[in-house]
Formats: sequence, structure tokens, C-alpha cells
Amino acid sequence: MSTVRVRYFAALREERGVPEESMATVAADAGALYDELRSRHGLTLPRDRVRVAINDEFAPWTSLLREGDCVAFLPPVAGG
Amino acid sequence: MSTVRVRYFAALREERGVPEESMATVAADAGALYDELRSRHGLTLPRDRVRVAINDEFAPWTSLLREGDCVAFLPPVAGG
Amino acid sequence: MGFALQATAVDPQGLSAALSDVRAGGLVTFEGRVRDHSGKRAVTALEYEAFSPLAQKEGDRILAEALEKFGILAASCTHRTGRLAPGDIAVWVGVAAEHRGDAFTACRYVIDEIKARLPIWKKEHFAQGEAEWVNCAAPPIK
Amino acid sequence: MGFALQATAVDPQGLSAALSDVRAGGLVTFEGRVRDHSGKRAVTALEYEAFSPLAQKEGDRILAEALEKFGILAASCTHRTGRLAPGDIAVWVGVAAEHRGDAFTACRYVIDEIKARLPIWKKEHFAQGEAEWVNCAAPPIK
Repeated sequence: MSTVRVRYFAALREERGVPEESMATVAADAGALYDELRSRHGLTLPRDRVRVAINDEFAPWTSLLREGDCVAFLPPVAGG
Repeated sequence: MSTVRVRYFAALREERGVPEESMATVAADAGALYDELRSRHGLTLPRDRVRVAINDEFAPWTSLLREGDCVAFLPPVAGG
Repeated sequence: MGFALQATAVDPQGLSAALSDVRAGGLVTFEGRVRDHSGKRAVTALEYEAFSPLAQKEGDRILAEALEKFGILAASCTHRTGRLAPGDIAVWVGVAAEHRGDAFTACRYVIDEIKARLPIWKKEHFAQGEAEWVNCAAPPIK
Repeated sequence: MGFALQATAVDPQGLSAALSDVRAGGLVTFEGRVRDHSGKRAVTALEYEAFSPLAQKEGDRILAEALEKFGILAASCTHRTGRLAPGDIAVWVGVAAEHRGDAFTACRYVIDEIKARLPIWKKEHFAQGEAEWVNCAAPPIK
């Protein structure tokens, strides 16, 4: 069990209804955390269309979560 | 025999010493006119490095000269 | 010089001037502007949202890659955030090089990577009143 | 818009503005500036001489070709004549298109053709006092 800060952007932020939240989770890695949030909040984007950043750096879905991590979920980008 | 106006540009203008001149020539085509001028004035550029324009349009060396034509000799370009 | 995210209007003249270098023979720039349509729908505004700290790092990395990969002297990129109207500049890239081929290739590289990698999102607002996040529609159910 | 030869300073901002079009998503520009060196020699000035009527026709043709070959909305090119100092803009090309790929390709096409085909010559003036017409050296005797 760890407590993490979660950030959502763009379409994910609107679906979740908040830009960020702190939460306790039993998810071991970033992928499991997304799956947990997706089913809890009915997020529509599947994991393969989302990227994750931990502590302001891109990270693999298999990254283990540590107490206090800031985990950001990024929908498909559209810069330019 | 025709009377033509000849224009020179850049290195050719400096070698010839004038930007243009009117002259009577027995040369039948533009190529023969260039050869005549080259040997008369010691122009250094061989014909294959020069282009000719007649009456403000690019033309082949085999273009026949007509009375009153304006014949311009163009050294290798260097725009931009 | 460098990469910048900014909430105010982009100044191409100032950005170009910052890249001028008497060793440079060529400056290639790309200006991306908000179009007045998307597909067949009229667009009234675009809203850009950025994940700022990561967008800044990724922008810096892209410019560093361009400087390493290509024979260029300098490169910069500025990306807008916030609400833009059609005609506004959303992104600007400039590359100065001794030779124009390198400047073209590097400028194209930077804008392509910016579009593919920068954590920035845009929401299109349409004349009919609806709005959509670009690229974020959920996939159809299979 | 269109092609222009001019004896006065080039104004990139005005030229860019003339190409702005709310349908255009991308504007690619190329600015060619006088370098302060040529090979290993310091350059103090460049002198451009044009065969004006033919350069105008050829410039118009190059832009018409770009509009025909590529999916672009507008293109323009301005080339200087007269005496320029290092850092001065010698040639400017701008292309507006809906999609950036077309704008890059067309801008590159225009500057490449301008350099290869336009009847314009340049004389480099060097710090040591000598001057040479670029590309016009006579070939070595074989």
C-alpha cells in the first residue's frame, strides 16, 4: 500500500473531473494503478493509448510505485 | 550579316569592359557569335559554361540571329 | 534560443533575430497557425494544455538532438499554451545553419518530434458550440 | 506575393504577413543571409547583379511550378540586388500550406531552383581587398 499523487491531463482530466488527487493504492506498478482508476472512474482510453510519467519523467508501465510518487497519465498528445 | 545588340553580365561584362554594344556580325547563330566575341575579346569562359538569352528569354546556342536581336551572354549563375 | 512554452503571443521577428549569426547562410523557420477549420467543421478557438515540466524537458531534448544530428548552428522552438483564435501562431521553430539543406532537415525534424512527443493537448472549439480533445476520442467497441 | 527583385532591404515580417491565410496550418520560410566568410576568407561585402527582365520571368515561373507541383496555398520569393553586407538578407522564400510536409518540400524546391536557374550573379569582396565573381573562374588549362 502506498500513497501517491495522481495527475490527469486533457480528456482524462475532464473524464476524471479533477486535475489531480492524492490516493492510497495497493497497485504495485503504474499499469495496475491506471487499470484501477480506469475501472473506478470509467475512463474511456485504454492503456495502450495512454502514457505515464512518474515524477515529471516518462516511465514504463511496469514502474513500481513508491510512497509519494507523482504519477501523471497522459492521453495521446496533439502539439503543434 | 545582321546588326545585333549584345549584353554581357558579371564576369563577362568585366572582361569585355562594357555592359552592352551594338555590332554587325556574319555569325549565323548565337553560338557562332559567342565564339567570335570570345576570340576577339579574349573572354575566358568556354561556351559550355555560358548560357544565351535572346530578347530576354533563354535560347539554344543554335538559335539563328535576326536583325535587331538582343543577345545576352550569361556566365554561371550564383543567386541566393 | 532554446525551447519555451508561453501563454502569450509568439513573436517570430524576435525569435528570428535571436538566431541570427553571421556564420549562418540560411535560416529556415516553421510557423504553425490555428486553422479556421478541422475536417469540414469551422473552428472558433483552440485551447492548449501542457504538462509543463515534462514538456520543457522534452522540448529541450528535441533541440539538443537536432543540434547533435545535423550540421546546424542554432535552433529554437516556442509553443503556445492557453486559448488561441484562428490565425494565431501555435508553434514556431527556427534553425540557422551554414548550409540550407541542414537547416531544412533539422527544422522538419524539430517540428515532427514536437508534434509527436511533446506532452501538449489541444481542444478544438467548433462553431456549433461543441468541443473535442484532438486524438483523444475513445476507440470504437470491437 | 509572387516574385520580386529589389534593391532595398528585405522585410521578412511583411512578406510573412502577406502569406497569412486562415486556411493555412503551416508557413515555412527560408532566409538566405550574407555570410562573413567564404571558404577561409573573410567577406566584407557581396554585390548582386541581375538580368532583371529574365530573372523576373524565371522567378515567376519557379513559383508557378511550386504551386502546380505541391499542395500549397501560396508562395513568394524576394531576391536582393546591389551591394550587401554580412548578415543582410539576400533571398527570402515563404510557402503557406494546409499541411507542413508540402510547405517544407515546396520551400526547398523554390530556393533550390532560384539558386540554380535565376540569372543573378554575385561578387564576393574580401577583407584583403580582392573581389571575385562566384562560379565564374575560368577552368584550368588542360
